[in-house]
Amino acid sequence: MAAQVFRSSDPNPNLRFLEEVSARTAGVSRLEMCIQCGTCGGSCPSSVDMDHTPRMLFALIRAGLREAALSSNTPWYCVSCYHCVVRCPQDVHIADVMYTLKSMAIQEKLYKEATAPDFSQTFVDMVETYGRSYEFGLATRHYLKHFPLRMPSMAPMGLGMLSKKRMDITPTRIEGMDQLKAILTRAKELEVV
Amino acid sequence: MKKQTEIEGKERIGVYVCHCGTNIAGIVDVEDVAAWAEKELGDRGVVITRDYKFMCSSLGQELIEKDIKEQGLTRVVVAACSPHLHEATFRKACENAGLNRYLCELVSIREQVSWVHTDKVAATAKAKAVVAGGVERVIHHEPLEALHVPIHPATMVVGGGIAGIQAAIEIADAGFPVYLVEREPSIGGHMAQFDKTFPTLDCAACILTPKMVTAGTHPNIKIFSYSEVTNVDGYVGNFTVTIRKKARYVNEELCTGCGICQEKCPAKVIDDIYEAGLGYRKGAYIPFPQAVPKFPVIDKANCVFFERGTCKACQKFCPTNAIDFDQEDEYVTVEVGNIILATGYDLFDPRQISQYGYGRLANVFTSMEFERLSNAAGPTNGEIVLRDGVTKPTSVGIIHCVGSRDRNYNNYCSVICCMQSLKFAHLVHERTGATVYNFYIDMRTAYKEYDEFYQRVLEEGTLFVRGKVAEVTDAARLSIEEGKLIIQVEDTLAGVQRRIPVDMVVLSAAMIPRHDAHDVAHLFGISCSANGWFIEKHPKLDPVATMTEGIFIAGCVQGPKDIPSSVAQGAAASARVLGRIQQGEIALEPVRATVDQSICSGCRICNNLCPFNAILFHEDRMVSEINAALCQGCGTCIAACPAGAITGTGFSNEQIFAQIEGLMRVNFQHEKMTELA
Amino acid sequence: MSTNGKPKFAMYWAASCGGCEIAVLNTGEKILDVDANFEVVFWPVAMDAKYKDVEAMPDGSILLTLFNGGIRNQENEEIAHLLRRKSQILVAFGSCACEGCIPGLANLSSTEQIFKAVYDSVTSENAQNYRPQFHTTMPEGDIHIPKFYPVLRTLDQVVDVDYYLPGCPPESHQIAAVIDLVIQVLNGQASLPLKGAVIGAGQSTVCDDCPRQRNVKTIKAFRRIHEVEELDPELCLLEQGIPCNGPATRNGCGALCPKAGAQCIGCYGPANGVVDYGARLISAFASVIDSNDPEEIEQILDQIPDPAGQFYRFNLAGSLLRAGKPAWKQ
Amino acid sequence: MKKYIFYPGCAMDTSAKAYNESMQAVLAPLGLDFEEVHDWNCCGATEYLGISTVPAYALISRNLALAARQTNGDRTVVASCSACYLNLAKADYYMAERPSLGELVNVALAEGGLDYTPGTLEIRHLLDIIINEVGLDAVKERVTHPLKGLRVAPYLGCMVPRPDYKKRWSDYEYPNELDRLLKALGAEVIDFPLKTHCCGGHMTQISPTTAFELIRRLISSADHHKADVMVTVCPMCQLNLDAYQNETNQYFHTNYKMPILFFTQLIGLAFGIEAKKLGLGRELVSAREALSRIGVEVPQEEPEVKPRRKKPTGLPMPKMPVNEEKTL
Amino acid sequence: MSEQFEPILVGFTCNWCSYRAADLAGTARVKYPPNIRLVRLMCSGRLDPAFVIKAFAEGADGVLITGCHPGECHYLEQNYKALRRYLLLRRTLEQMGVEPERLKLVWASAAEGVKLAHEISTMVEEVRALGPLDWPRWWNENGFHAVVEEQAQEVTA
Repeated sequence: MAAQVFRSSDPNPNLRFLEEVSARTAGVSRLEMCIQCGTCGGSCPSSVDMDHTPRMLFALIRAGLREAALSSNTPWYCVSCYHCVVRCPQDVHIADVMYTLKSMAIQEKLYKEATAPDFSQTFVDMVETYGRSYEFGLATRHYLKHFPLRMPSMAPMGLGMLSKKRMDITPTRIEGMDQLKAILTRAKELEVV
Repeated sequence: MKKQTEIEGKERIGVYVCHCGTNIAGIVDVEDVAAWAEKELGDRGVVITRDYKFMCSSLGQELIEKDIKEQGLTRVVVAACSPHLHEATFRKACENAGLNRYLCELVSIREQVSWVHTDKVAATAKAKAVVAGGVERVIHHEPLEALHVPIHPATMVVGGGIAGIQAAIEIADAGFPVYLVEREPSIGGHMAQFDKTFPTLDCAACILTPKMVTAGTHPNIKIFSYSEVTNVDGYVGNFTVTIRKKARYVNEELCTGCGICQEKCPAKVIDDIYEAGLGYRKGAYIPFPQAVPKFPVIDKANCVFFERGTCKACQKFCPTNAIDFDQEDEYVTVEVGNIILATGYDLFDPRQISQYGYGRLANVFTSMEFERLSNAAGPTNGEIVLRDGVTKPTSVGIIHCVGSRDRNYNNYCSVICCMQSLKFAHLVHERTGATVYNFYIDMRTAYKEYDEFYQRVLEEGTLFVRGKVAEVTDAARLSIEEGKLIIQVEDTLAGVQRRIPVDMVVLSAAMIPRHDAHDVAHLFGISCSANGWFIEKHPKLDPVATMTEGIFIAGCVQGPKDIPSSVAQGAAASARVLGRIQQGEIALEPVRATVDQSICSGCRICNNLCPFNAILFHEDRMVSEINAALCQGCGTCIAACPAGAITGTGFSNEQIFAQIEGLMRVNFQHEKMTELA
Repeated sequence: MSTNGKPKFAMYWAASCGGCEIAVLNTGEKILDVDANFEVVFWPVAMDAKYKDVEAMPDGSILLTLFNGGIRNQENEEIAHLLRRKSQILVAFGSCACEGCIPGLANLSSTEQIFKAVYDSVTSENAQNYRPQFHTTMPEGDIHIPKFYPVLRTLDQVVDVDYYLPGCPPESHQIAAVIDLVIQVLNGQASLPLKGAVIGAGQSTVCDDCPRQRNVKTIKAFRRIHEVEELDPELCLLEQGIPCNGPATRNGCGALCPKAGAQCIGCYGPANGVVDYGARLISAFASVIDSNDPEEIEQILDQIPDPAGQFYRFNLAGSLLRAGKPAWKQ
Repeated sequence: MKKYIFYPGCAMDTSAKAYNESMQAVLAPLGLDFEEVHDWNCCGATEYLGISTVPAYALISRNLALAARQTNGDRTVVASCSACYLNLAKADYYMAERPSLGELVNVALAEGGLDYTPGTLEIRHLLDIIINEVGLDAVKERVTHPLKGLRVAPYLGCMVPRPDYKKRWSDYEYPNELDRLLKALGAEVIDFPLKTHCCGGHMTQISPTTAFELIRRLISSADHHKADVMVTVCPMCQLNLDAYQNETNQYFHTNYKMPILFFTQLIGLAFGIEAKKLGLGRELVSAREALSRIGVEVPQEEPEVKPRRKKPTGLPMPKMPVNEEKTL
Repeated sequence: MSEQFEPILVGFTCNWCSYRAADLAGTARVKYPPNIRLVRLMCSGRLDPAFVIKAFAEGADGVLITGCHPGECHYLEQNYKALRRYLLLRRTLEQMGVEPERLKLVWASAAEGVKLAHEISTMVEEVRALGPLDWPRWWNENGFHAVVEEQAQEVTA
């Protein structure tokens, strides 16, 4: 069921931004219910790295500051730990709102730092190609692009993973790849924008 | 099987259409409505129609009175504002002219027509329909008399907290008997547990105990302590209430309250009630020194004699031989005319919010625990110390809204927590000099002297952090956090997450309805809101009455509130009761259901539809009957009776059917045709 | 026909099954009293008679007419008007005339649906898909058969009715009692009840005559009789979840069905003053459902698969709505 | 034998091979029979949802549709990985909460000849099945080698107890299920305050310093409580805490050596199953030293480094006046 | 007729909540279409299904039943009885050819004037979209014959 949308005669179309975020979120976001108490920001394990605490981000959304909200790094630092979700006194589906903001930021190319969007995209590419994740391919492609300097310190770990047979060098492909592709192609057409 | 309108109109009906200045006349063509009614409803018995600027004015009323007298009207329809405003006015006018007051019908063409519609033609059409509905309905009105019920002069007050004590004393002072029933061994309620009261900081005991003593010694007050109400029969004016006096194992006639039994008793148990679990009491105990009544109670579950069969230390030492191990629960029945429920609240158990660590982290306290900790008569003699009983905290965090304003627990505001937390901050400062933090979502200090108190606490240097605390943990990340409780919170004004190490955390826990609120509501035939608070008759205009006549509520049982409000409600409830008693009887609206016993076949469909237990079933005659004094007139049984054996005054089937017919007499097509013509 | 001075009696059969006529026969020797006290002038099922003979009688010349059956077609309607004119006392006899009864249930269907059921079902051989032609032109001239109306009406929806004698069919002992009463009136030993009264029935409902034990009612499930493993022979059927219409149905039958372990289906119609029989049952049954949860209530209501049939089996034509939309809007 | 449909997820064949091996080894003793969802695909982890909505839910729902087709009476699908568990449960829940989403996903699934009605399946985590279906009594009966003397930090991570759409767990923050299981195995279970805190998730890939801090918090707290091992129920948690522990140590100049094991490995050990069959030795931070305390020999050599112990700095816990038995 | 169809709705209100909500809508001058006519009952529990049937039989195109929110009934729990009756009545009416959308149950507290106005507006539009119900005026002399004539026209047409 779509969240209740109040169509008032507001002079500032940006105020619709909250409605848009809500409408694009899976489930019912309840974003309009936020009382700015800060439970989310207090709970967040990675808030120190964020431009804005989640609470502030919601205030930006409410204020209709679209660009500021979508270019915030906050959603990209969300680790999906769901602490804020279960603690939120207003039952806002915070983690899912973060996913929505990420996808909107990608669509409008408003993210400031490409590491995280690239990682997600690479991961998704692998899944769309093989139907399974492909860690070796993912890791090598991703690290070479974003953390070339980290490679040396990573090497022992990578070797360990390989020697302990915890990483396959070749990808696994599912049988129903055609079926999956057909489903995803149709799903992309259906994506409400 | 005949259509209603075929029944001949024998009544002489007057129709009065009010302009209400331009409130109605601005949208509704009132002259047209009146003219239409005269012409189209003549066959229904309308003999006179008038429109007038202000029907409710004395001139307007006189108009009606004159017509009744001169034109011999037998029914009156007034089309004006909502019946909730002026129904009584026009009924009175009818009565003045010698017409039974219930032969008048007021239909709303202001709130429900002129104020909500903009199209004048459609609004006028609707006004005609509404008038026609009223005319059809009023034909079926019957002359009725208000029901008069005598009021027993005695009153029962349930709950001996401050609200109940206040109510009892007010009524007793006016010279009428009161039964005050209290579940615990002593009256006093939660207030007896507090040390100081905000915002004046006067000592709770100093202002409460004189009132307790007054109640205890008042010739018009009979206290049933350690007692509970088990049954309520009857109705307003004539309740019969059964009280269970739990066995104290102490003969109240002989006991002097000397306290030797308590002293000698070898059993020591945690006192979960008065000491909020933070202190101990004996198996034979007087809950606190100023208890009223002064008689001790032997707690059977924790008595060595009852457990093992030997001991009887109390009996051996009792100087007046008052200990009676053979005592049994006693049931007492009393007659009262009115009942005031002041059963109070429970404290939210913060163990449910596991991230605050209460019950797991030793130095997390509830607000009630802190009250006992700071109370000079408490387990630490007023020393504010950590759970180890000795260490003074150097920093204390006070968390607001614990279990309040949170959809996961209770979505209402508990009203008192802000002020209570400010009081705690002040007490910590005063007694320990520790650094105090208050964590709040919104600071709510409405009412007299409250915000001034906030200013004072700010001045004292309490640190305020605006943010709902995310978690309290003992998992240190930095060395300065080691051994401390860390309060993790977003300081929403600074926009950063903070981790604040403290020694002690106090949780301002929510006020919640008593655990057995629903049972109590059911026992007294009143209703609870979804949250469990008792529902008042009107949230603004009738805050201490309930939908059940003769049952009043006062204090936190109606919703979270502070001491001044509780006292005010106790006094207000007693004023309502005293008014009743002094009148000697009460007139009830004659909207009631009755069973035609010649049609009733005793199918018993209606029997459990009545929440007021007004429907009795006569096994011998196999018929149901409605007790008119208990009936509140909702009409549910009338609608449910499969045989059509139940009828209701004021809202009978005939009246409603006729009104529907009248309402449907005008449709938009008609209106358009007349417009064209 | 002889004119022996005895008051005249008529009985007519419109849209109904004929059970009412059998019920009259079932009064046994009482039928002789009718003969002894009345001159039977018109009773198509019992004696040969022509409508024109009735038409020839002076208006008001028949003292008592028992009219059974609903008004389904033009013929029913014409005869109703004819008998009304000729009779002093017109009695709606039996459930069909009083409230439509089973034929009235056809008011849920369109004329075409009714014809389809009659002329196209497996029991009829009608390969050419014939339908009644109300108007046929033959060399000899135009032939008409009575018009079939879209909606069945009760007798009092067509003509003024003096008394109602409900039941499907009316119980024979009740008929006998009515005959006795009329004879007593003829002999000046009793007076007629007020016009519009229900005669030959009780003033209360079936529960009054039902011996089953009754308690406060709460219903968690509705069940059909064969779905109940062991029916308590002493306990109210409704309390056992069986949708018994007894609480809303006028008594007079002596609670025959519930006594025999079957639910009352409501053939004696509503109690005095009831405006809509079905509404009474809907309200009563729904009120005692033991749930406040809309989903659970819906589940319980699923156990009444045909509510209109359950609540309006005998009363549809006599109800406020009279007919389902398909019947009047085709 | 209780039969369930099982959704393993990608990690079970690769990084969490030890989880898979140990799970397979204990299934039969626990009376469980798992049938893998045929030709399952990746659930999209936490990545796909941040790119798009309908495709992400369609990807997850292909698995639900396949599983629903495969069920035979029992509607339960068991997942061993937290992220997989959450994604499957989330798709099922949100498609019901917002039917328009369910409709769109089904339009997409139809392209592959599939369909899924939300609410058809019950999505449950392996730990939930062991606690609530097998039962602790049955587990205790099987214990032949109690893990006496092994101090364990029970670590659940985030996505098992939260957001917990169907209220299957005892608490969002301090659930007791894993504690109870480990106690039943005879281990000494520490009251681990961070038992449901974050392991860093995908931050190890996109913002390592963020992840290192989160890893440090967990490991240092477990170390502070003198845990011999940390036990997890999730491949991602194990990977982050195990494989990135060394890098974390380098970053913070610490020297933690906290072995990270799967709960199924400890079940296996307590049941007396051979260490090798339980995938022991695949961990990068060796559990050799820790497990030797209970007489278990971990195969495969690794240079031994003694775990460094910090001195305890916390104050002793004051006694609670109410010594109420916690509902553990 | 090219003109917009104006449905007529009958609304049953509870004296304690929805009738007061309607009053409040008036006091606050909240606008809603004039197509609804309200009947005041003491409680939604007074709602006899016959009232609803009567309204339809008299020509109403829709019926709105309103009552206190669950748990807030002024007579404790009578609104639940209204709920149960409404659910059963709706099924029965559907069998008679009355679309379920023509009968609606809405909870509105005394404070919800705006909500009630909104619900009325919504329902008026919904019923407008359904078109007239136009139940035959059986009680009228010509009610039955109008049906017969209409159908005769159908046959000839």
